[in-house]
Parts: sequence; C-alpha cells; structure tokens
Amino acid sequence: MLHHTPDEISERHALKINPAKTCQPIGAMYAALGIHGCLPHSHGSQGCCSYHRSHLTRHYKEPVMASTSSFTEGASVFGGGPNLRQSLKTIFQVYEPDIVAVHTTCLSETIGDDLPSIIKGAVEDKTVPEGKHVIYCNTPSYVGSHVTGYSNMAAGIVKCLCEKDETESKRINVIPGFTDPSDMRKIKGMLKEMKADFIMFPDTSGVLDTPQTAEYKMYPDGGAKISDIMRAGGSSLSLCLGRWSSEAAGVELEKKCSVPFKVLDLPIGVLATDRFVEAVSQEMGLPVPKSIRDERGKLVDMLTDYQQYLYKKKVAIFGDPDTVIPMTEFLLSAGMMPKHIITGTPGKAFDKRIDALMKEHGHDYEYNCSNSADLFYLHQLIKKEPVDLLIGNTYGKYIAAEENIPFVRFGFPILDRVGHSHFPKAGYMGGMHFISGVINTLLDKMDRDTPEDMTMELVA
Amino acid sequence: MLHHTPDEISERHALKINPAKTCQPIGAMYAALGIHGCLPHSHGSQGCCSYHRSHLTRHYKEPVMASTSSFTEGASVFGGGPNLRQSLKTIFQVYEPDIVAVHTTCLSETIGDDLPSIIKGAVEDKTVPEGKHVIYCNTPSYVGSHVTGYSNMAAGIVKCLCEKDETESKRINVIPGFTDPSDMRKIKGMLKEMKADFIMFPDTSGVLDTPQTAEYKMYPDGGAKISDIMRAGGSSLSLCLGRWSSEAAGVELEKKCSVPFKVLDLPIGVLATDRFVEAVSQEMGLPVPKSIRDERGKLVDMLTDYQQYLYKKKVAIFGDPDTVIPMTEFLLSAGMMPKHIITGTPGKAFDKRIDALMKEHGHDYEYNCSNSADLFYLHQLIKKEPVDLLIGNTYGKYIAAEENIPFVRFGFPILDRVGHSHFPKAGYMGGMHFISGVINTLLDKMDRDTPEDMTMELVA
Amino acid sequence: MSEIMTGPEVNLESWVDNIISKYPPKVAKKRRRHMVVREEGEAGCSQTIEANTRTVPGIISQRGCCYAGCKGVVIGPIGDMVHITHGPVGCGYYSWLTRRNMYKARDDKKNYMSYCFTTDMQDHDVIFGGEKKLAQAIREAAQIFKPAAISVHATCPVGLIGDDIHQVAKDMEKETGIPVMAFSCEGYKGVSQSAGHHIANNKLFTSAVGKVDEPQPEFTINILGEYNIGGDAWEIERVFEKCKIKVLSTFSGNMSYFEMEKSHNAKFNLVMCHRSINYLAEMMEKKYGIPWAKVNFIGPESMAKSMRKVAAFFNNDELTKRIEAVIEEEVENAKKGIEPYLKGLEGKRVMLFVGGSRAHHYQSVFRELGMEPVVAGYEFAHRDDYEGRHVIPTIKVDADSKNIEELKVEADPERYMPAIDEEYRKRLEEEGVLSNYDGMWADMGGGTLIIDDISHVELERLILDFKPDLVCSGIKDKYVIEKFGVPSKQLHNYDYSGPYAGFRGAVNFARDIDMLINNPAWKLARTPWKDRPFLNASLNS
Amino acid sequence: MSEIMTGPEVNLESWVDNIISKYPPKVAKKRRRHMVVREEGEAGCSQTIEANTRTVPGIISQRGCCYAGCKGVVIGPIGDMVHITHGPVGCGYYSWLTRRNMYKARDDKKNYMSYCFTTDMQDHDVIFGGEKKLAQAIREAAQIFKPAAISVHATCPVGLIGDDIHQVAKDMEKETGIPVMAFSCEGYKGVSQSAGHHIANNKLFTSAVGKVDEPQPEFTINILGEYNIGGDAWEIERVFEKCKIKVLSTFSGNMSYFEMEKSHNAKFNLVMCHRSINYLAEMMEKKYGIPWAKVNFIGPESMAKSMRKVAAFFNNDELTKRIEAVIEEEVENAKKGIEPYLKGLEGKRVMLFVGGSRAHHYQSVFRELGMEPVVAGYEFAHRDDYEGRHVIPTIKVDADSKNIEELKVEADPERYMPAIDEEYRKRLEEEGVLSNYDGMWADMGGGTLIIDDISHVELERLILDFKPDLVCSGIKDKYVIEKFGVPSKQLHNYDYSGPYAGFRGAVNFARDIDMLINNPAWKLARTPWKDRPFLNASLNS
Repeated sequence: MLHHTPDEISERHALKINPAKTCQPIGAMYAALGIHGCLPHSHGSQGCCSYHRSHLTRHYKEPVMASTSSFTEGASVFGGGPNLRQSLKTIFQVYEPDIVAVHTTCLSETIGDDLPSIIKGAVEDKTVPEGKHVIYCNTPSYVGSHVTGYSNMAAGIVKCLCEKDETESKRINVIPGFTDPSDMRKIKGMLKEMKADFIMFPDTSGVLDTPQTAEYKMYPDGGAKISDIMRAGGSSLSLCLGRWSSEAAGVELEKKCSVPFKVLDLPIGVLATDRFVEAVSQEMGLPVPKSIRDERGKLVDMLTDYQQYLYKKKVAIFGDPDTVIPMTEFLLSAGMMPKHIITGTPGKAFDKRIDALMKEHGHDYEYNCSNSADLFYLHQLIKKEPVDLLIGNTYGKYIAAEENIPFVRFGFPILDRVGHSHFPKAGYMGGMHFISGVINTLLDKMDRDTPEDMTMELVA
Repeated sequence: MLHHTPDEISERHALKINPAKTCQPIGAMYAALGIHGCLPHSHGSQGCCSYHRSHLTRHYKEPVMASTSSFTEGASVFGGGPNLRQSLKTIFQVYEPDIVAVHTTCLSETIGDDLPSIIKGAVEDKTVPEGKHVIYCNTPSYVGSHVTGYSNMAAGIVKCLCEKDETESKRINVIPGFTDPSDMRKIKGMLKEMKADFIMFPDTSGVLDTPQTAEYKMYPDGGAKISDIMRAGGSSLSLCLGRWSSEAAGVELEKKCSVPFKVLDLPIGVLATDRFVEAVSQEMGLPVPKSIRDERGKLVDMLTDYQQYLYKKKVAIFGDPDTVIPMTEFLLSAGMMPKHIITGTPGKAFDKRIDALMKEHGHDYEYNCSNSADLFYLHQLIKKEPVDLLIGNTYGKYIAAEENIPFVRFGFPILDRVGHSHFPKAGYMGGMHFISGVINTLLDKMDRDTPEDMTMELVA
Repeated sequence: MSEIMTGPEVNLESWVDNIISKYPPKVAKKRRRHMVVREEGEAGCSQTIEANTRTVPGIISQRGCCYAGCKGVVIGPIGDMVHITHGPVGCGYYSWLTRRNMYKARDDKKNYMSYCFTTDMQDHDVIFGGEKKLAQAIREAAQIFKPAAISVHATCPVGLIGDDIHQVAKDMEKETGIPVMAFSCEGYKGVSQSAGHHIANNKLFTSAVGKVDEPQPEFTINILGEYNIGGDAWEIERVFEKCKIKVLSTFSGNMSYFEMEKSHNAKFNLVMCHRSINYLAEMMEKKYGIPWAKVNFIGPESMAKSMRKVAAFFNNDELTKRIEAVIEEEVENAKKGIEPYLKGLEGKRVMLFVGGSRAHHYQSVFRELGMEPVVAGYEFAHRDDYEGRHVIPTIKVDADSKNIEELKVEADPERYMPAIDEEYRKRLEEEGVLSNYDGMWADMGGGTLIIDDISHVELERLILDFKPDLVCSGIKDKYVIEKFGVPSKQLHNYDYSGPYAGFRGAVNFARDIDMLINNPAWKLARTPWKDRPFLNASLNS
Repeated sequence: MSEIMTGPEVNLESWVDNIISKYPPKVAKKRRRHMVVREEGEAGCSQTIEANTRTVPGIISQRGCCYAGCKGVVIGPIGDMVHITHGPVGCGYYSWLTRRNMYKARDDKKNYMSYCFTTDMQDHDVIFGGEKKLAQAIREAAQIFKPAAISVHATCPVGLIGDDIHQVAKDMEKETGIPVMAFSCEGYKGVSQSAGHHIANNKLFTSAVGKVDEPQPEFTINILGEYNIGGDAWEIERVFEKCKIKVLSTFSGNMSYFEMEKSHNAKFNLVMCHRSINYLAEMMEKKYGIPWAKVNFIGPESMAKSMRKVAAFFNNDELTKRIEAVIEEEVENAKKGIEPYLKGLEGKRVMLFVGGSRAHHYQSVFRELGMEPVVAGYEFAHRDDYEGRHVIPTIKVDADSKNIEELKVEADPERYMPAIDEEYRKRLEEEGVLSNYDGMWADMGGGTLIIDDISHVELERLILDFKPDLVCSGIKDKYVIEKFGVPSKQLHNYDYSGPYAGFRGAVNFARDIDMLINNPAWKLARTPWKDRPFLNASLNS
C-alpha cells in the first residue's frame, strides 16, 4: 500500500507527504462544540465547513452541526462581511442556538475580514438577538495546525465570555487539551471524585458521545454552560491541560480576569495523572480518595504484571504534542523505548520536552524526535530503525501493514475503529485501557507468529 | 495446532477432548474468595488446591490464597476428619482469617467425610476460635462443573451464615453468577447509581483485582462483609443473577429465611441489563437515573452505528450457561446469527433456553446448541458450518487459529490476555466494551484480508 | 399523494409553506424556488425548479466546494498519478482516501491512492507567493515517485495571492518530463462541487484525452462519470466483458492516466453521472464524433436498459444476442439474490438527498425492492438533472457560474470519425437513446416532493412529519437522521460496503437495505421503562 | 552472614525461632526441622534437613500432588502420545498446556500437545466403576488419533473405587495395537509431586525404554530430567550437536515415544533434574550399564562444566578439542551478551523457592550475574537434593513414601555394555564426575538459609524482614511476592520467556532479570502523595 516509499531518506523542502496534522479551523470547530447550545460557524467557503463536519463525524460517528458563510467568488473579492451578517441573521432565526462561535479560514484570513467590527455591528443592530452570544477567533489555516485552532477558540471563548470577578473563591478552571469526550468525561469524573469545585471548558462530553434514544437533539445535553464559562473569571486557578491547546486560554484568563494559571500535561499515563491529581489536591486542599488511589494501583499492577511484554520494546509514536508528550512519558515509565517520536504540529518546544523526558528517565539510547514532520518521514525512519510497536492515529495503519508492525490507535483522528469516544486514555483507568490494548496487540502478534508445528502459549 | 481434529464428527461415548468446563471445587474456591477475610479451604489432596490456586491466578494475575487438608494415602483410607481438624487449628492460628470456607473434592467425597459433624466438633472444642466462622459445602468433582461448585458454595454461604429476620425492609440481595470482579463491580455500580439498598454476595471485586501499592494484604479490602451476609436473611427480595450459579442460594434463602427470590440472567447485553434494572426499579420503587439511560443509549448507538459489521454475521460461542445465555441474546439483539452455542456444563435447560431465545427473535435458521459438550466437538461443528466469529475463553484460540476465524475472548478462563478483571462485560458499558472488541476484531480481519494491490479502507 | 402522507391531514403544499416560514422572508423566497411538489403529468412541462444557485450564508447545507468537485471527485480517483494540493494542509488532508474510489495497480504497480500530497502552504507563502514552493514540490514528487502524471489543485488562497499554477505546471512538465496538469479549482468558485467538475472536465479534455491514438476493436466503449465507489466499476466491466465489449477507460474510477490518453479511440461513451461528466461527453462528441448515451447501472432493470442502449448503438445481431443472453442470465441470478429480502422491504418509504445523480439513480432499484421514493433532491445538480436536458437552453448562467470556462470545441480534422452514420444517430437521438437525459422527475410521479440543496431544518421537519423508513444521504447527515431512530444509507460511500452497481451489486444493495430496515438493534432504541411516569421524574435528575 | 542481613540486628537463628513461634507447638517442631541456617564448612557434615515429609494440613504450601508429578511433569511432555486422565474433569483440565514443555512434531506430524483428554468421570462411574468407560475412551482415542502410544493416569477416586487400570491398559493395547501405559498416580500418594516422578520413571523403564535396539554412533548421549521449558532442550542440543555429539533422547522435553524406545542404546546419561529422573538413570545403569553424570545447563559456567564431564567420559582427544573450542566460542558470546546487564544487577540479593532442582540450578547463573542467593529451598525435593547423594543410605522411608514401588533391576544378560571400562568408571566416580550429586547446599556458604517446603507465612516474613531484590518461585507465589513491590521470577514457566539453559539462554535470563530489577514501572508502586498526612485521612473514606 505504501510500496512507493523508498528506504533512503531524501531531504524535502516543499512537498508534504501524508501529513500528521490538519488545519486550524477544524480544531476551532471542535472546541466550539464543547459549549452547550453552541453552533460553530465557519467564515469561508462551504467546502471548509463541509470537510470539517465530515471529518469530525467520521471520528465521532455523531452529528456534527456547524454553519458556513458560503463564500462565493464575489465575496472573496469584496469581502465576507455581508455573508457573516446574513449568516447570523439566518442562524439565530432558523437554528436558534444560544451562542454562535465564529472562526475564520485561509480564505477570509487572506482577504482580511475584520471579525470584531462585523460582529460588533451585528450585535448593535440586533442581528444578534438579545441574550444570544457571538464569539470568535482567528484561525488562519496556513499557521500551526488543528491544535492551534483549538487553542485559539479556547482563548476566544475566554476573550468573549469570561468576566472578571474579584470575590474570594476556591475553585479551579480546567481547560482540557484537544482530546476525546471520553477523556473530558474522565477528567470531570476525577474532579468529582475529589469533590473539587471546578469549571471545565471546552467540554465535548455529552455532545459528541450521545445516546441513541430515537430522539434527535440539535444541541445535545452536554457541553460547558455559558453561565459557568462566564464565572470562570472568578476562579482561583486555571489548570491548562496541554501547552499547545490550552495555555493560550489560561494566559487570556490571567490577562483579562487575573486568574493565575498552571500548565500541565493532559493526564495520560501514571505520572501525568499524578501531577494532575496532585495539583488539584494542593490547590483545593483536598485529599486523594481511596477510589483514585486504588485505580492508580491497578494501573501500576498491570504495568508490572505484564512487564515482560513491554520492557525495552521499541516504539514509534506520532500525533498531537499534547497527547504524544504524556504518552511518551507513560511509555518510558512502563520501561518501553520510544524510538521515533513525531508530531505534525510545528514547535521546537516539542523536541525540547521529549529530550527532557528522555533525560529524566536516564536514557542515552538514540531516538528520533521531530515536530512539523509527516508520516512519510516517520515511515522512512521505521524502515531505517524498525520498531516493535507503532502508536498513532488511523493513518498509521498503512505503515503498520507495510512493515508488519503491531499497531495501536491513539489520538486524532481514529476513523476506522470504535471505542475512543467511550473508553478514555486519560486518567489511571484510561491508562489501563490503553496499555491493555498495547499488551493484547503484542500478544496477538506473538500468537500469529507461532510456527505451525508448535503450540501457541496458553498463558501470558 | 489442532491438525488432528477430523472434519467428520464421530460419536464419542467415553472420551472428552478439550473440555469446556472444569471441576466443582474451583468454583467453590472462587465464590469463597468473594467474602471479606475468608480463607477458602480445599478438603482433599494438595494437588487440587494447588491446581485451583494456579488456575485462578493465571486468570486474575492476583494472589489467590487457599489452604488444603493435604490428604495422604493414610487419610484417604481412614478418613480426612483429623486432617480437617488439624487444618482449622493451624489456619486460625497462623493465617488469622475471619472465616474459613471448606469445600470437598472427589477424594473426600468418595471417602464420604462428614463435614457438618467434623466442623461441629471443631467448633464445640474451640478448635475454631470464638467469633470466627467455618462454613462449608459439598463439591463432588464428578458432578456438574465449576459452575455447580460456585452455586454450591453460594448456597453454603446462605446455609451457614444468613439469619432469619422478619422486620419489614426494602432491601434486595444480589447474588451474581460466576463472573469476573469487573462485572461484580459494575453490578454494584448500577445499584448505587439507582440508590438501591442492597447486599451483594459473593463479591470478588476488591479481592481479585487489587492495586499494586507495594503493600501486600493477605485479605484484601474487598469482598462481602460477613455481617452483611448475615443480614441478607432480612431483605425483601433476592435477585439471583444466573440460574446455574445463583438460583440455589436464592432457594436456600427462601427456605431458611423466607426471602422470596427472582432468577434473572447476568446483566450482559441490552435486554438482560434492562431486565435487571427493571427488576431493581420495580422492587425498590426507584426511578432509572439519566446516567443509566444515557449509558444504555450509547450502547444502542454503537450497535446501530456499526451494524454493517455485525448484522447476520455467523457466530460460534462457548462457555458457562449463565454468561453464554445472555451473550447469545445480546448477539441476537444486535442482529448477529449464533450458529453453534456450546456449554461444557450439563443441563438440558441450557438448550431449552437457547431455543426459546431463537424463537423470541423469530429465527428459523439452523443452529447447533448443546450442553455437556467439548471444544473438540465445537471445532468439528465449525469445520462443517464455518462462522465469521468465535467467542469463548482462552482455549478457543487454537480453533480460531486453525480455522482462521476472528476470535473474541469471553468468559472463564482468560489466561492469555489482559483486561477482563477491569473492563466488565456486564451492564451497558460492559456491552460497549465487549461489542467494540467484536467490531474491532472483525475490522482487523478485513484490513488483513485487503489484497496487496489495493488500499485498506480508511473509514469504518 | 397518499404515498407520502402519514395521515390524510398532511398536505405537501402547506408543508412547504410551513417549512419556508421558518426562514427570514428573503431567504424563504429563495428556498421556495428549490422545492417542487410534483403534479401528475408531463415532466417539467409546467413545473420548474431552481438549482445550482448559491446557498444562503448560514444555512446548513450538504454542499462542498469547487476543489472537492475537481480534486475530490473527478481527478482524485486516477490512481497512477500524484495529485498535489497547493494550499494550506487541510484541503489535501480531508480529501485523502475519504471517497472510496477504488484503484487496482496495473502492471507498472503504480498506485498512489494511500498517499496524500500537499504544499502545506505557510503564512510566508501567502505573503510572498507559493510558486517556487509549488515548483519544488512537483520536482520532489517527480524524483521520489516517478508517477504517470502529476496534478496540481489550487485551494482558496492561491487564487487570491495570484500564483500562476499553470505556468509552473508547464515549466515543471518540461523540467521533469512528466505531464503536469494544473486546476484552478479554488474553493470559492461556483456554488458547489459542480464548478469543480466542469474545471476538471475541461483540463482532462485539453491535456489528457486524445494524446495517444490507438486503433480499438469494434465494440469499444468508455464509461464516463463512474467513480468505482466500493468497486462498482469492476462489476460493470465484468458484465460488459461477458458481452465481449471492451471498456477502454472509465472516467475516472480505477482510471489509469495512460488509458485516459487513449480514451478518444472508443466508439461510444456511456454517461453514468451526468452532472459531473456531461461536459466531457459533449466535448468528445464534438471533437472526435463519439456519441454518448446516458445510462444507469444501478438496479437490474436499469442495468439491462443501459446494456440495451449499447446493443442499439452497435446494432449488431451477434452482439445484441450476446447482450440479451447475458441480461437474461444475470437478471435471473439477481432476482434470486434479491427475492429473500423483498418481503421485509415491501412498501417502505425512502427519501434521497445526495449528489448530482445518485438521488435519481437509486430510485429504480428501490422500486424494484418494492419501496417508494417519496421525496428526493440533489446536493449540487443543475436544472437539467431534474427537468431533463431539454431545458438547458432556458437556463441562465448567473454571476457565480459565469466564470467557469466553457471551452469552444471543434471537430478534429483527422480524428473526427463517428462509429455510426448520421442518419442512424438521428434515429437513436429521436428514440432518446443518444445525447439525452430526462432528469430525475420524469421518474417521480405526482404527490412526490423535490427539494434541491436541502437544508438541515428541512431535513429535520421531513423526518418528524413524514416518518420515512429510510433516508439516503451523506456522512454529515447520517448520524443526524439515525438519532431520530430512522436508518440512513450513505450513497456517497455506501457505508463502506458495495459494489452496488450492476447485477451482483443489486444483491449487495438489497442485503444492506434489509439490514438498515430490519436489524432488530433499532428496536432497542426506546427504553422499556420510557413511559413509566414515576421513572420519568428521574429524567430531570 | 552479612549478605542476608538488612541490618546488624538481624540474626538468622532468632529469625527462625521467631517464625516457627507462629505455629502451633507440634507444627512448629515439624517446621523447624525443614529449616537450616548454613554454617561455614563441609557440606552436610554436621547439618541435616528434613525433606520429603508430609506437609501439615492447613499450611499453605507450594506443593502439588502425585498426579502432577507423573502426568504433569514427566509423562505429559511426550508429544506424540495421547495422555488420558482417568478421573473427574479437573485434573486433566488443569494440566492442559500449563507447563510450557515445548514439542516440535517429527516427520509423522504427530503433536497432541494442544489437546486434553479425560474420561470426565461422573458419579455413575464412581458408583459402578470406571473400567468400561476407560476402555472405551482408549478405543476412541486410538481410532480418532492413532497416536504413537497412549498413557492412562489415575486420579484420586480411581484408586479408591478400585479400577484396575493396568488390566484395562493391557487389554486395550492388545485390541488397538497401540502401546498403552497405565500410571497409578492418584493424587493422595506420597507427599508431593515427587511420588509421581518415581511412578512415572518405573513405568517408562519397564514399558518403553529398551524396546528397540539400534546401534548408535560413538558419541551418543541421553539427557534426563530436561523438560524443554521455553525451549531449553533445543539450546542444549544445539550446543552438543555443534560438538558433534548426538542427543538420542531427552527425558522428556520434546520427547517422541519412538526415541524413548531406543534410549538405552546411548552411551552416557546426563541428569539435569536429579529429583525427577534419578530413578531412571540408576535403573538404566543397572540394566544396560549406562553410566550417568549429574549436570547443570543453567549459566555459562555450569554449562561448560557439564560439557567437560562429557569430554571426560568419552575421553577422546578429538572430541575434547571440539568441546573446548565450542566452550571458548560460546562462553565469549554469552559474556558479551550478559555484560550490559551486570552493572544493574551487582550485589542484588535473591531468594529461590522452587521445584526439586531449579532452586539449586539457578544459583550459579545468579552468581555469574553478580547476584547473591541468600535463602533457598525446594518444593518437593529429598534430603539428598540438599545434602548430597552420600546421605541416601541414611534416609529412612516413612509411611507416606513406602508404598511407592522400588523396582528390582538386574543387568540385562545381552544388553549390559558400558561404554567405558570398570577402572575408568571408578576413577570418574572418585573424581565425582559419575553417579554423584553434592546437593544444593554444597554451593551455599555459611550465613545462608535453607527452607524446605516453604509455607506462605514464612515467605511473607522473609520478604518483610530481609527485603530481597528478587524472589524466584512459581505461579501461586508470584503475585503475592510482587504485591510487596518485590519482583518475582517464575522458574517453572519462566514467565513465558526462555530458553534460559545453555549459552544463549543465559543471555535471555540476564535480560529478563535486568527487567525484573530495573524496570522503572516498579518505582510507580508508591504514590507520590502517600505520606501527606491530610491526605491519609481520606484512606478511611
């Protein structure tokens, strides 16, 4: 399937092959879906909105509602202001959202449409009905990646909604990184187990993992409530779970409402989850309940019980910085050897952080780490230095098949398997779910590789 | 690996090949581990206890503590009374359990040791210390199966511990069938979500799925408390989740403490879980909370979202009656076609129930259903009528490999993969976990079978 | 109108009035023109519909963009080419392997389907221009892959910043010796994918078709507008080969660039997806004199009818006998395969909102399954796809479409050689065999409803008010529809099943529709305790 | 005694006194005799241990039963035989594929490893006797599988109800023409697996060994007591073949019945697991004059030492040169492979409680890894396995063991032909090469602790008081030990790894021990917030 990928790595200066990222707007759309009653709006050509909705739908197998300014050639010459105004008018009358979250596209960015003033106008002349909200952010597709788009919308939410509130409080804001509803649900679950007072946004749980009840809801029960988001300005601390996708929102909250923030990794793996639990426990002065300690201990138990299948196994992993970084740490803590660590999202900080993790775990073996990379390059790395396991999104399966490497799906998008919407990778239980997948996948291969004249191992 | 299994099915009258069951005592030992502070005791040769502990350990990857009467040739000639007395003396002094649960073996049964009077004696002469308990049941290995042993110990628990209590109460006893700690945890979870007042025993959660904390506990935190079990005599209803493994305990509770009982299937799959929730809701007059409705809806959503991979797929399934029956119903409700349905445990009621399920789902296709069967027979059935999927315990993998059939592990024992101790098959979430496994396994095969000159499907 | 009514009180006209009342007045007026309640009687005689006009901003539409129609639909399926998207990463990424247009490598083993190529334009490129980067990207693609040819597809910013991709293509073709085709298919062009189809047709016609002359056997045809979703093209080929008819090239499912270069040597063009490919059919007829006929390979009857058009065209007794024999055998097998499902599908009502042809193509097979298409509409079609080609002269091109180039084509002095004489051609035209398409609603009787470019709110109301048994649509609508408890069939990607075309495909289709409608899993959607009052209380917990 | 002490205050004698004080007085007296704190000086000279006596009822022991020793250990590994367990389903089921004795099918493709055969005795059989059922089971096995031979293993009830399995075996052997061996290995016989070993040895000797005479090359050996766990036997064979020494048969890892029949044609027997197979070695020497030597294939040094015993025996310069050459090459490679792990293992303290030989066999390789075996003991060994064979005459057989038959064996008039002359044999005996085993504690210095048939409470205290870096044991103890945060190595099943024997095996072993001790995952066991007081409060929530 990838027969044409040569073993020799040749320098490329212009051609990206099999990207490990996509463009900003889809991240902004996803973040916007994490607000209850929100209709994301794509300010650009129809195609963008259509592509983003389709792609998110393929990943979540759920309705993904969003509208578009439907630029025509005229609009792209004379500007998209009228299209946006017309859009808001139509949307509020026809689809009755509580809030519309506008993001730009490469088209409207290249034209240079001035969102703030267009929206300001629409609010002033009541194109936006009383009590309804329109928020926005800029998401030029030719900068950063889908992760950047998520980050920009998260910051946009703060910019447009949060209100300063000086009254004393012991409450944390949690701004999760770009990850699945199952993870967001799990993060909330841990906070509730700890009895922490918190506000979390964006929150796509209950929005992109809804039940089949034969009753369609255009705006599902889930998502962060606007009123809660507004109150986030009065919290005592913001935890930004993911430097790439959530720090900007934390910075914005500090700037606008002087709420201090802490940047943590997404709680993926034992250590990152420890740090999350620790931070909550410290800030809120809350104990760590037995239920959480037990869950942690079960994960550690699994890591030691099955260590012979994990220890020193070479791994190639790719995906978004905020998920790949804690996962790499998780693999290291389980005694595995990440050899090739790739993200498509630009940012030297990624490489720096991976290097730091390697040092923390006292490793001196050779590994390849690179940002702004693509899967064609990753494949060539693997051809040069084979691995025992590949971890990444759906697109990784073509490499895995070509090189006959066990493959575990992780990150965004997962288009060809089921489970990620409901079984988290976050938290200790999420670690158990992920690592069971790794162990069982490696065992499947061992069984498959058993010679005909011998007998598969009965016990593992 | 199973090359020697001929296609032609020849009648066998004496030789069992690759059994789909094991003997009673292991079931009794497992049930006894579901009491907090209990040391199961095997009244027979050392080997039995050693085999049962090893086998349970391979399935749970956890310490499995139990003692034995260590019969020698002498004891097997003159009777094991002295061995049992010596055992109790030693156990209570050295291992300090709150309770010892004695079960017999084919040896002590063939000899005919009279447990009640031996134990009575030991209690009277204080070989059993004040406040400590010794309970027992008979588990002749040459009758029934491991499921029967579990059932006998469950009934033994009632016989020896439950006390009659006429005072009005609205409380249910839940006696789960022979299934994993994860399932028992899930069942308790549903009862808590419904805010039901209940007593559950046996309960191996917290006993055979314990955390790694570098602190060993011979008697882990979990298990049904003796005091609670005693109070079960005062409940208003007993729900026996599994006719084969739990009805006997219900009958005993009615006989001894006149608590009425209802026999339900283990809550595996949508419909069986519905009936469980329904029964609790009815008996306790409690509503079904949104959390449970949502979880249910997510399972149904998965069944419809991925129906094209499930509908009319032929399935062979084997295991214990109390798990195979609701799973068969689950498969039928998902539009799949169980073709070969096998249990090693004897009992015509199994075949009758499967036939009934087929009728309920309006099926008239041919299928093979049989109790007291073995895996050699199942394999031959599959050779005669191939299936798209095999579901069963670890031993099924040799058939799956030989016939190149996708295989999903289910039931007891699972010796060669991880996850069953922590990810339930019970409840709606358990259904999601199981059916995701089925879907992903079938998709793996589709990917593997993609011809070299073509491209694997990106989206499923 | 009974077939659509759930009760006598439902009146289609008032339903339409009601639905448009949900829009702002100006929008309502526009949307109204995209809806037609079919009257009994002649197709299009009295009724017209508005189509291929811009979607009102803010309306939640199914439509995609020009790039999607060009790269995604028409050019992407060509398997031995490297298709480079020039622009930010997204567009190339989203059109990577998502359309299920299947391709089998030829002897040269070239198959780039599982690769995605993009210039991943950065802000620097937007500011200073992307021509150099594009040139370098083509260079790298040529060096690493040595494909049969290379295509370049412009996305929105490219047009605005003024990269001359055609000049770059020309230069790089010279430098690399590999054919390079550039497509100015910026997303904002036109009003839907449709503009992209046209742009793709033009370039294929001018730069690929006709490059290599190679005599072909008597009974050689091309299939146009067949994209081999789920393997459709292979089933169609199987049948034609059984009739000893050579399928020279298929635009563009399972298409090799080299076959495209020879395609003008065929005698006859069959047009499957009229919307996306009729331009090419027209131009090939004008230049090479290859007549074309509209066909439909979906469902045994339509398949047979289409094959008979081929018989009529070649007008050869031997061939006609073969074709009839194949039809007889294949139809019988298909009916056998379909029979078991009929009982479960009898009288079920289906709605179709998809594409520029499929919403029509699938109606006959549904009828063969005993089901009733009651409401239908296209996503990006033109009036002629609804009303028939005879209305084309009356269609006025609006501002949004007038910039899509119409090529002036003349007969090729050497190579214009129709396989049939003018007189016979005329006769076949009069019989409606050639150059003719009657459009969707010729097949939709009175009391049915046509909705062009359906919007989300209209879809919602249709489902709530008419409770269809099945709705055919695309990925964006599928889970919306199914959350209502109504099964949805994706007619773009077939829900990852197929083939559906031809005789064997029809059996697959029947099997899958049976699943959608009769899978017991649907019965589970409603909770058993749903209507227990004291339980409903908890819903607000 | 420093190596075992965690602090100067720990005194082994008082530790022993303390641990036995946990038992009831009578039990304490018994257990005390199974513990020896090694003094400096000559093996066994002044110290003796009690072993192979019954475990006190109620004590949680590692031990299994007679059936496990016979069917599970010795007979089960023979791969081209059908092994039928006569009894209730459990015993056959639990011994199904659980010991990892690997087998590769020979040319006849016969390999029944993945099958489990049992008569699944029912109450009816217990009441009316199971002979008919057993006969029928053998008949069915013969018809369906046509194995090289069939074995029958009695479980507890069989002896009590008095089935004459030997008569049934004889009759069925006649009827089917397939050799049938019956083993009266009821679980209650003896005090552990050990009785089963002996019973298995006897029957193999009388019914299989010696059936087929076949001249063998000069340098032909058997390996006894090697069960090919994780492929050990294959690595050992590899090395001997490299020395051009033929391994005729291995009892009973990767063993074929047909090879067993010829095994008496070998010149020399190497005994790996002294406990389970020394009976057969003795009997083969008595009857066929085949001398035997105790060997140990675990760890490069022991492996080399064992190979030199073979060199000494055959006493042939050519062969000796070859052997030395192989040793030099293989030892070097092994050291290279092990080297990277040494730093991480230096000075780590290990305890071994397993089997009847392995707790000794693995001590040298641990020392080669720079680790210190500080406490060790067997599960089912006899005194000679601790103290050395010289104590055998002083061992009194108690009631529990006296019923295990001791065969009277005499030299075979025709076939008794030692490969070396009497004089040289004597010399080798004096040098301790032949017929000699010094036992475990010859290798355990002063200040170490020996515990026979260790019980759970003793294991617990050892871990708590001495905090070992590694404990070697079996499946039942593994997770007990690891819940203390102390890694455990299973020396029965190798934790599903291997091979560990020979030169390459040693490298695997080093790699796996490195994992157990240096895997960072262990560091995760203690929570970071563990000792935060205000957090501990929650523990009671």
